[in-house]
Amino acid sequence: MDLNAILHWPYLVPIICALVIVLVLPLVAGYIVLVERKVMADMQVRLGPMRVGPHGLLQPIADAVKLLLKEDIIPESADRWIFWGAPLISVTAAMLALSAVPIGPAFLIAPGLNIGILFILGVGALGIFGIVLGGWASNSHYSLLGALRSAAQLVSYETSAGMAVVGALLLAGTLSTTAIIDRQAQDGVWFIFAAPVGFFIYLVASIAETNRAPFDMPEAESELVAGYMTEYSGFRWALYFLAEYTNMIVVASIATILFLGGGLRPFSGTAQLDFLDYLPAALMLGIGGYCFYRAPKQPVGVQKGFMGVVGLLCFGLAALLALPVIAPAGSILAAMEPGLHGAFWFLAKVATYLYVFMWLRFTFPRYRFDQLMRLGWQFLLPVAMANVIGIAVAVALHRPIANGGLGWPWWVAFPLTTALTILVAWYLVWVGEKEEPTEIKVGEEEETPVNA
Amino acid sequence: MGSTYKPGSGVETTVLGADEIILNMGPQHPSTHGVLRVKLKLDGEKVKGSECVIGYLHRGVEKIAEHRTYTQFAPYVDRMDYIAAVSNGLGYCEAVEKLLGAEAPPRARVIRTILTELGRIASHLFWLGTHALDIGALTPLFYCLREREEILKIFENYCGARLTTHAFRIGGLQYEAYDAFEKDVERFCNDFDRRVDEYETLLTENRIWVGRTKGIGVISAKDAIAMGVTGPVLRASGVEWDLRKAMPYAAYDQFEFSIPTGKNGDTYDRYLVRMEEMRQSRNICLQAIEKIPTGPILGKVGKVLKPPPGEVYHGIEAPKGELGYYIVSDGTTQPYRVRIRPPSLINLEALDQMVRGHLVADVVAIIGTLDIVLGEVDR
Amino acid sequence: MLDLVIFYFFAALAVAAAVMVVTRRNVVHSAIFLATALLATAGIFLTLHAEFLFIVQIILYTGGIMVLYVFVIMLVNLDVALHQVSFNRRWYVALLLTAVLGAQAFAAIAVSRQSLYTLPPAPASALEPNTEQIAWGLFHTYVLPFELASVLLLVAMVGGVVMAKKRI
Amino acid sequence: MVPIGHYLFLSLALFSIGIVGVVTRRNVIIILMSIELILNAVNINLVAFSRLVGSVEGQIFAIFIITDAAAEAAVGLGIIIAFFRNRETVLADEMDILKW
Repeated sequence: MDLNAILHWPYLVPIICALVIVLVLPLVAGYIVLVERKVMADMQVRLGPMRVGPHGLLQPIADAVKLLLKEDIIPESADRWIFWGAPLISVTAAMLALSAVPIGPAFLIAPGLNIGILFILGVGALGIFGIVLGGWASNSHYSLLGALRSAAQLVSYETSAGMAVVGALLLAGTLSTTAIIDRQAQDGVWFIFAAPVGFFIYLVASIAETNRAPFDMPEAESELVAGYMTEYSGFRWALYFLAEYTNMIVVASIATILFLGGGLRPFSGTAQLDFLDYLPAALMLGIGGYCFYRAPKQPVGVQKGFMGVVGLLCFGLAALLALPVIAPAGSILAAMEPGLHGAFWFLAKVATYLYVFMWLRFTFPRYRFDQLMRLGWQFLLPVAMANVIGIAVAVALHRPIANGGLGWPWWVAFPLTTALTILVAWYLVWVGEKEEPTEIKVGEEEETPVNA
Repeated sequence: MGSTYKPGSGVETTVLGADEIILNMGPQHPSTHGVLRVKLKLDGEKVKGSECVIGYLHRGVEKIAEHRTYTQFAPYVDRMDYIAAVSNGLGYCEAVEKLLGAEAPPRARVIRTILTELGRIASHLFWLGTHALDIGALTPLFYCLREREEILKIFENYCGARLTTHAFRIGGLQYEAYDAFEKDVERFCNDFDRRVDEYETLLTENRIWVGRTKGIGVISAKDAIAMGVTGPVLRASGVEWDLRKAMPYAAYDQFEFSIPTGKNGDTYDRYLVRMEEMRQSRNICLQAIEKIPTGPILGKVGKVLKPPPGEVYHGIEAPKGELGYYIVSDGTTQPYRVRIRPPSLINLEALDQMVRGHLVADVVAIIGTLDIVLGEVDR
Repeated sequence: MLDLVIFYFFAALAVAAAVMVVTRRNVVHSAIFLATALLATAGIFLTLHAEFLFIVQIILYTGGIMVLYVFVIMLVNLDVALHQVSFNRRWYVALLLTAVLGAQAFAAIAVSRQSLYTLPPAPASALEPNTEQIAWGLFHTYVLPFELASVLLLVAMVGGVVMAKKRI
Repeated sequence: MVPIGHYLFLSLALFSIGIVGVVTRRNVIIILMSIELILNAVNINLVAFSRLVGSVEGQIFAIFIITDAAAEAAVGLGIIIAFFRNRETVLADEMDILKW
């Protein structure tokens, strides 16, 4: 087999992409944890991890080593095999879901998958098995309660998330991830502007689905200690954590694909704004420069050097992102531009979405379980349905007369239906407030006295 | 809600219905504020009964008192409610002074008032932070600790200790106020108003916060009085009862302040009451530093304390409620008996009634809102 | 060749998991193996170019129905069932009858074996684009059954709620 | 393309295993799960023939069957919960009286 044949082997690119995901993802998840801790520290007027590496940059690696070296405890009365395998289910499902996510036009494991979005949603949802089984196998009340909460929550919010996705799919007219992004490029409008309510619903539902605050009931540490993870320690616990953060990336990716234009640059269709192509490189240059500015201020020589290396790395990335833009059209470098810049914008949008997750987590108290259910079923789901209907109407209004539509301009049809949907949401809030606290009757208990 | 309190109610753990389980919260649990153990009888997630199991932190403080002189025992009381150690010391010192028939000089009394009110603010801040953390808001804790840190710095400058201060002495003060004391307190108070507003922007009108606290753990004024509940918990039920006004001690009769009360007696009202109390405490501090009299800081009580035989009860308004000391003297240098009425313990007795019919998540909120300190509950 | 390998992999997985489903004493283990069998079936669907059905199987069957099963299993107390006999007293009679039934069906297929093995399958493109064709069928040709199915689901939902609720 | 007969035998195997489960197990939940296996076997058949004749109608019916399975699971499990609440058992041969 000569080199050419290997290069044209159809499974080559998917396998490389899969390897990259499997190898790099744990590291990425670790660094998301670090970023989260840093963001949290910033919001809470403190510094966060500062010891391992400059500004705690090596903290994830230290954490990983610590978790790997810890004793792997399996409780005596646990169901050994399920306890052993449950975290694997969660991680596998989460990673498998990533295989249909196009990180830019070039990086995609399953290119021809014409059910892409459904695949991500469906396979990602399988992770619930890992949670429920892990909670059950631990043979502890806290774990079981956490697992059941988690299952109920995920199933409830998946309906709303699904409805929000349906709204975007109506606009796209296809299930394929790449085709959805192409459609947004053609329209020149990201779907978030056509369906802002849908995006909002998906945002809320995705937070609930990934068990993040303010919906982090399953692992509400002040109530259930750590929910389904209570009995887990060491590496298995780390696997659950990896699954959780991978799931966050997955839902952020779905939102990016459906609502935020995937790997598209902002205003990708406007030639006058092509200077935005330099933005990624400029950003990297800025970060690199800041690293060099901070390097002399590090306390230890090693850390000074490390900071310099990070800065150089950023400069390298800047060069990588800048060269394709500068290179003459038609050259190999220029051909790399869509792939590189697509990946950059995609990851940037995912990162922004994750930042919103963190921001909300550190701002809000936690919902109670029944409130969460009420929010999901009595507010989010009806609004999501109204949203689907609204978008369907808007699509019909906007469709050219030749195709059986009314041919209304875009800026009339979509804002109008969005306003109507918001009206529905407002009505639901109003109704909900009127009948709000379903008073918990203490008298109900009296018919069966619990006390001797 | 009618009065459903029955004395001696607990959880019958042997007879369980088909869907009922017993959940043990604690003693090792993130949100029981120490080593409280609550046995919950659950129907699904609904609480059908609860029973507090206490004593994990019992140190026999009252017994220790019988083998120490009056002066020696003073540091021990700081270890009860270690979040507001100053109040404990104040109560004890005043009780012994009452027993001796002595009185602290005016300067000492005003400084005592300032420190105690700062301690109250610190205690409430700690309560707010942990309470919010229990309900899931991570960030207020750090804001609260930031301000508490300022107070602890003042304590440290004053007496060298931050937590268990032992700041007072029977008959007055142990230390003279340091040079910048007034300035530090004033600076803190001026800042603090804005800080309380900051916490309120985070929580007061937050829909989730309101949803988690309104209507939760309701206790009527009648029940509260029947169970001897005191402090902010009582006031949130609408009873305007504050020992600082009702039976003024230290220098409280010299200052203007109001007693915030609630209407519904739920967790949200208790939150509002405590927030307002922090503002009032700040007002008291500001008024007090204006008129700290000059003079001695220690009254004439003698080196060896030998109170005449007799008994005394003295209660003060600690941050958590009425903190009472009942001391029996047999005329020797050591008390014959010291009985402490810890507010946390009495307030905790209301827990069972407050949690019934609520969910597990509310139990956490209610334990938080009672503002218990296990060091004080168990002594 | 690759086709066959993939088919046999999924088929073996499905059959092995199915056997485990009916033989395990612990219901949770049974449920896990059932989920495995269902996922393997999803794989089988994929080899048959039924992509949409593949994902429907995963979302609905594995992600929905199985979660429901696991949920209920955890609600009903398990420890008692673990110590009880898990099979009928006359299980061998049942097994025998099933074997006879299976043999009959086997024979039936085997008789028509030739035609089943030689019939040329329709070109794969006949099923493309899969999702659109199914949508067209569901919402056009079979719209009445579709609506009836939704009524069935509604009835089932009401029934499930009524059954499981403690006090109505 | 794998011959269609392979699929039929697979379907038969799953179907028979499902039948065995239904008739031999005592636990109602496992009986219900065995019924899911049977329905699944039917689905494989339908999809296999849909592939053979090149029409999606078999797949559409498979979707209907999955819908039916969902309905059956919801009601069946509801009954099991109601039964368990009253009798504290999930064994089929203990459900032998009409009223309790």
